[in-house]
Amino acid sequence: MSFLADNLLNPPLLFFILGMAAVLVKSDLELPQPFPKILSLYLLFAIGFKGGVELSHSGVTPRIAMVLGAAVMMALVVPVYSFFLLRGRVGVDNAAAIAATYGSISAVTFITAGAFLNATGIGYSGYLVAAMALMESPAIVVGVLLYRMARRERSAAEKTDWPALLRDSFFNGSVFLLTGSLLIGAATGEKGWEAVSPLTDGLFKGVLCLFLLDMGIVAARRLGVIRKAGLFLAGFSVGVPLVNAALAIGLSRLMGLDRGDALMFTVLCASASYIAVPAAMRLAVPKANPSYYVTMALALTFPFNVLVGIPICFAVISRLWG
Amino acid sequence: MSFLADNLLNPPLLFFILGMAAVLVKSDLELPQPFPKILSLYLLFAIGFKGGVELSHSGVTPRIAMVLGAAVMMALVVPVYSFFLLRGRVGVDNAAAIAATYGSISAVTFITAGAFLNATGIGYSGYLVAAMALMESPAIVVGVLLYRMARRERSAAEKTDWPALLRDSFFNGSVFLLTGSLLIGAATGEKGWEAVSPLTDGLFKGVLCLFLLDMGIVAARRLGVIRKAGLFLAGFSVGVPLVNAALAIGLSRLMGLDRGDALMFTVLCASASYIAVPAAMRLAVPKANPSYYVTMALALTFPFNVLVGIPICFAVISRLWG
Amino acid sequence: MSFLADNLLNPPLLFFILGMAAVLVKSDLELPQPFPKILSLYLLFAIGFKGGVELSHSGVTPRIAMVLGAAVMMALVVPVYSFFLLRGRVGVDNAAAIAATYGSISAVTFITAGAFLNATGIGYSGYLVAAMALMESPAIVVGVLLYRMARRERSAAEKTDWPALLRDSFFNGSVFLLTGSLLIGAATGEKGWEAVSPLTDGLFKGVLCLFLLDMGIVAARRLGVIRKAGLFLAGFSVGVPLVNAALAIGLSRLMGLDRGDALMFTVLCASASYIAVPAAMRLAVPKANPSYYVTMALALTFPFNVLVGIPICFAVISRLWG
Amino acid sequence: MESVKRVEIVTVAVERAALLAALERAGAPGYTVLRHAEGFGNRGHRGADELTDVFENVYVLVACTQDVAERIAAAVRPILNKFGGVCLISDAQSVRS
Amino acid sequence: MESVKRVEIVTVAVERAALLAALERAGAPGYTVLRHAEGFGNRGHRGADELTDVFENVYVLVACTQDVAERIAAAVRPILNKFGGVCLISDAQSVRS
Amino acid sequence: MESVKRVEIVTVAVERAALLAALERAGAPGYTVLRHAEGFGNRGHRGADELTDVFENVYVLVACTQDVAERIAAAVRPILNKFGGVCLISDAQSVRS
Ligand SMILES: Nc1ncnc2c1ncn2[C@@H]1O[C@H](COP(=O)(O)O)[C@@H](O)[C@H]1O
Ligand SMILES: Nc1ncnc2c1ncn2[C@@H]1O[C@H](COP(=O)(O)O)[C@@H](O)[C@H]1O
Ligand SMILES: Nc1ncnc2c1ncn2[C@@H]1O[C@H](COP(=O)(O)O)[C@@H](O)[C@H]1O
Ligand code: NA
Ligand code: NA
Ligand code: NA
Repeated sequence: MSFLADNLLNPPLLFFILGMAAVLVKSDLELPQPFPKILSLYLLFAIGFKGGVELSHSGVTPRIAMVLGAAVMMALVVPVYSFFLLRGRVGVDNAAAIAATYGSISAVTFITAGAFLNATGIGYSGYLVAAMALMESPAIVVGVLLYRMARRERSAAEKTDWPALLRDSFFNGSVFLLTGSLLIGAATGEKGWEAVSPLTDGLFKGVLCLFLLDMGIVAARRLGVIRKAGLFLAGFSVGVPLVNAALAIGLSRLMGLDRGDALMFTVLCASASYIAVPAAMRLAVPKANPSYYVTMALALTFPFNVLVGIPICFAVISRLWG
Repeated sequence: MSFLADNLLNPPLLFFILGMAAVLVKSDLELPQPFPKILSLYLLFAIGFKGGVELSHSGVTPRIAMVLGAAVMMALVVPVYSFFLLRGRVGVDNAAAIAATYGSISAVTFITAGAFLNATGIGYSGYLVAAMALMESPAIVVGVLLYRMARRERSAAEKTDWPALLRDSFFNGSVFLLTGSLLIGAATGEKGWEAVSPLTDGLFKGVLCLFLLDMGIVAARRLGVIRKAGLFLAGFSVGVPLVNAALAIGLSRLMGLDRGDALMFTVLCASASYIAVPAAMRLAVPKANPSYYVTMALALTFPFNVLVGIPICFAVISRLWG
Repeated sequence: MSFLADNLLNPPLLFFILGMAAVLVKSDLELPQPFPKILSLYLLFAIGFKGGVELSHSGVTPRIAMVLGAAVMMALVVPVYSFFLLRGRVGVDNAAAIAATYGSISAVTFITAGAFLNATGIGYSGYLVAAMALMESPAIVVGVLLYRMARRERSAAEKTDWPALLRDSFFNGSVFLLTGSLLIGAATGEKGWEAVSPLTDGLFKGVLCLFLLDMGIVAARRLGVIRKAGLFLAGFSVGVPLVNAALAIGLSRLMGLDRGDALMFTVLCASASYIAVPAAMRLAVPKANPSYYVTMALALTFPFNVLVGIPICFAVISRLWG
Repeated sequence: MESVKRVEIVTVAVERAALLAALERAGAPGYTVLRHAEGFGNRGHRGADELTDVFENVYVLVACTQDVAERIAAAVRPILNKFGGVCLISDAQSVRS
Repeated sequence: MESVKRVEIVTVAVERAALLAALERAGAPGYTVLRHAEGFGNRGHRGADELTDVFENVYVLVACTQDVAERIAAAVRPILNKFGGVCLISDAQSVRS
Repeated sequence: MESVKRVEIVTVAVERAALLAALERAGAPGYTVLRHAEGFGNRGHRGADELTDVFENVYVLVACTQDVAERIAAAVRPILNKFGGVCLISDAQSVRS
């Protein structure tokens, strides 16, 4: 279990725990709004730009296209099986919202995994950032489709505003900034990188510490609501990411990814969205209860992944890859 | 036209376009307030400090004094001719406000031109930052003077609060911070520079990307209002900067500036203010319509200058200077 | 007096003066909220992390333990003598609040002293950051204890909510972040430092400039309220820090601190809190008037210390230490 | 002074644009918007401390005639039903030159 | 439409959590909170431009029944006495489906 | 409980200082200020998303006597005429100890 302890000596992780501790001891520590939103925009900008610059070196090879395809496939499959697992227990609305949540991804989990890898001296390829951008939206559409199909018979009156939904899914602020930065990074390459890297690279880890401090505060505050979700959903929040991780590790092996890329691909599949998806669900499935799906993603799956999931996946991958 | 395409491979410019695109596709991307204001304070602080440090090296030579004089002269002349061009068309109030807008300068246009120059491997002298600081306020005073003269006969009741106006013109936040940073940079020289340059120099281009992303969003949102302004004002927004640029290029040649300095001087003359001037005009000429003058400066002249004006001016200067 | 002039050529100091000047000339310059709070969180994070990393090198030696003990002792003694000095003049409530204010510390004064030292080429030891963290809270508790003792006879009804008070004293946001960053810095050592130092070290001085600019604005705005405080309290705001500084210099000599550490220890004792203490006093001694204690700390003691106190103390220490 | 209706609406922040468009269609002569409102109601606590706007509210104030107020009420009701919130109508005097 | 009481409270920001808890205990069916209010009153100017929250206020709006409004008034009074601020009660019509 | 007038004013943010000074001169016993208000009115949309404060509004609430309310109305009118905005006066009960 030493890899778990190692993970905990990472400054970003320790700041996450510090944030949780602040709530526990009822400290009034908080990062005033809109500072957390700004940090989150910064992280998307930085990770997108970097990924784009690396893509400009590698180009899009058939191997890369295959991985991107696999990523989108996972983003489509996960919400389907999740939905059928859930609908009997929590109703169609919540099932659709939770399914979308787990099909989509969490950029901060990805970034934290990158920092973890980095600390072990391993890197990962830039196209995985493209995979992340591609995985963010489709699960939302699948979730809403499943919801509409299950609802069809009942309410003809209630109608989904598809243009608005697609806009919210594909052009929502975080997806848009990530994709835009990726494209600009790819277009400007090494020259662009030189210009922005003191901001996007130099400060990255320090900013991640501050952001995870805030995530710790927000996650711990939400923990109080978890009892409402009940044991089944709590189990889901940990179990489904593990299943998805197992699938992803298998796929990575099949596709011949190296250890770093395999971990990052796995983390994408295992993570759950708490930024893009809730925003879309409010509109498309307004009766789904955000106290369920946001709390699960933010207060259970995210901490589980960053504290335990990432090092476990890495240990498994390291062992399998030999 | 390859210089136009080159300009577009600059990351800051691409982020400006990304911001416009976000509005176009109705993405909800936005930099939450007061982040844009903070970025703008940062840019003034950084550019001012740097200019001051360079001034501390060069000192104020007669040649520099001459250029500063020419800069102030342009800031006085441009609003006068603009006013008489405009008053028949849009009335005295709007004419005064627009005149002041085009006589004053836009720091972000200046900064973007600096980044453009930088990408071509050319620098510019620090005293041009002093020229910028000197050009920001006089046009405001001229605009209001012209307005008072034209109005004299009609309304004796309505009175300009000159102390407030002068305060708003010369001590308004952005002028004050720019000038103050310049003076502090000049006073502390190389030693001060060492202390602050990781912030003011290292991060500069990256921050400029984020700021132009916001400018793109704001400019595109304002574009909707442009129809109100009509064809005459739209033509003015592009034509007058070109005329001013031509004048400035001529003056630069006369004064024997080198290519980099000539471009920066030209950009000062060709740019229009959307921060300092509107703040002062609200008070002094409250009946002028900000939908006109702010929209023209922000949604037409600024994009025109950064996308097209700067590279064109540079091409012309490069050709003339041989 | 050349050391005073030298101090004034420090960029952070000059920005403090620029902020005061902005208020004087009625400029509308301001750093929009919550930017100043963010800068202040950044400074605590950076200084705490750095101190922790250095502590991870030195460990806690008996000598360090002794200095930490002396620091806490000063934080307990200063409010006691201050209280008895004050209660006859300003009543029990205000006396308690002011006493706590002067027993506690101001992180920004400490940081400014660090930048001052740095400019003279001298460093200081990381454990002094721990001393700062330890001195922040005890004075609050002492102040409230004195208040309760003096009040006992009169109002049995009015009761102090001790759990809330202790929480506010020891877990208030700034204390918590400083201590947490210190511990994380100590835990992750050199490796953690590498990850975060571009943010925490590279940008430190530049950020300090911006923060002091805001402090200058806030302090100057508060200066208007100072007449209310009267001559006695104005004298107290300057005299008591000087007395505390003299005591601290003596103690430093006794404990054999080197020049840098002596200055920093002295500055801790001489500074007064305007962040942690007022927050706690509002609750515990709500009838104390913040126009007194906040104004004294922020608009008199802070400017006095950064402009005059630090260089004087350093001159005295340099002479005594020979 | 002129008698007017004060209409106040609180609802989820993500519906801001839709709400304002509805107000303009209903003939509101103007409105004032305060963003970043927190709240509590049937749908639990809405914190304004999140990374997304989903848990944020918006507060809007409209001064208008009785007529327009009724049209606003009708326009706002489906939004409140779908997304939650409140709409209060009270009386006031408007100071005008 | 249903007749309700509008209760508005302004007090110091550091008491926000305590105030909201008191409102919930008094039976408020909901409330809306606007932070970062500045102000002026018996305790002088409160600027919201400080480095601490001590000089900041919070504004809270509650729509409720007459009954609950009275209980809120009783719950809020000691807070106002200790920390300052105001509490206003007025009449409104609530638009509900 | 005491009957008071609630005076609400919305105008351009750049006039904040002048407005507050006018309120104090008119005898307002206190006021509460909410900055960063957006809005719409005769002068179009005012976005609060700009780089300058020019397109931002400020909201001010005053609880006062009828008398003071009238003096405030008189003091505010020229500001509204010059810079735009609204001023609403309504009735409320003030909870005081
Ligand atoms: N009775 C109330 N008084 C004031 N604000 C309310 C009330 N009920 C709901 N709200 C506001 O409307 C939002 C959504 O309400 P709800 O849909 O009931 O959860 C809440 O978060 C509050 O900001
Ligand atoms: N008459 C009033 N009208 C509106 N707000 C008030 C009034 N009096 C006090 N306040 C608000 O309550 C806060 C505290 O009031 P006080 O305790 O009287 O200083 C002030 O800073 C204002 O925000
Ligand atoms: N009828 C109204 N109801 C609420 N707020 C208004 C109204 N009319 C104007 N305002 C506010 O006052 C500001 C200036 O108004 P105006 O001068 O009419 O453009 C607007 O941006 C709104 O914030
Ligand atoms: Na996933
Ligand atoms: Na110009
Ligand atoms: Na002290």
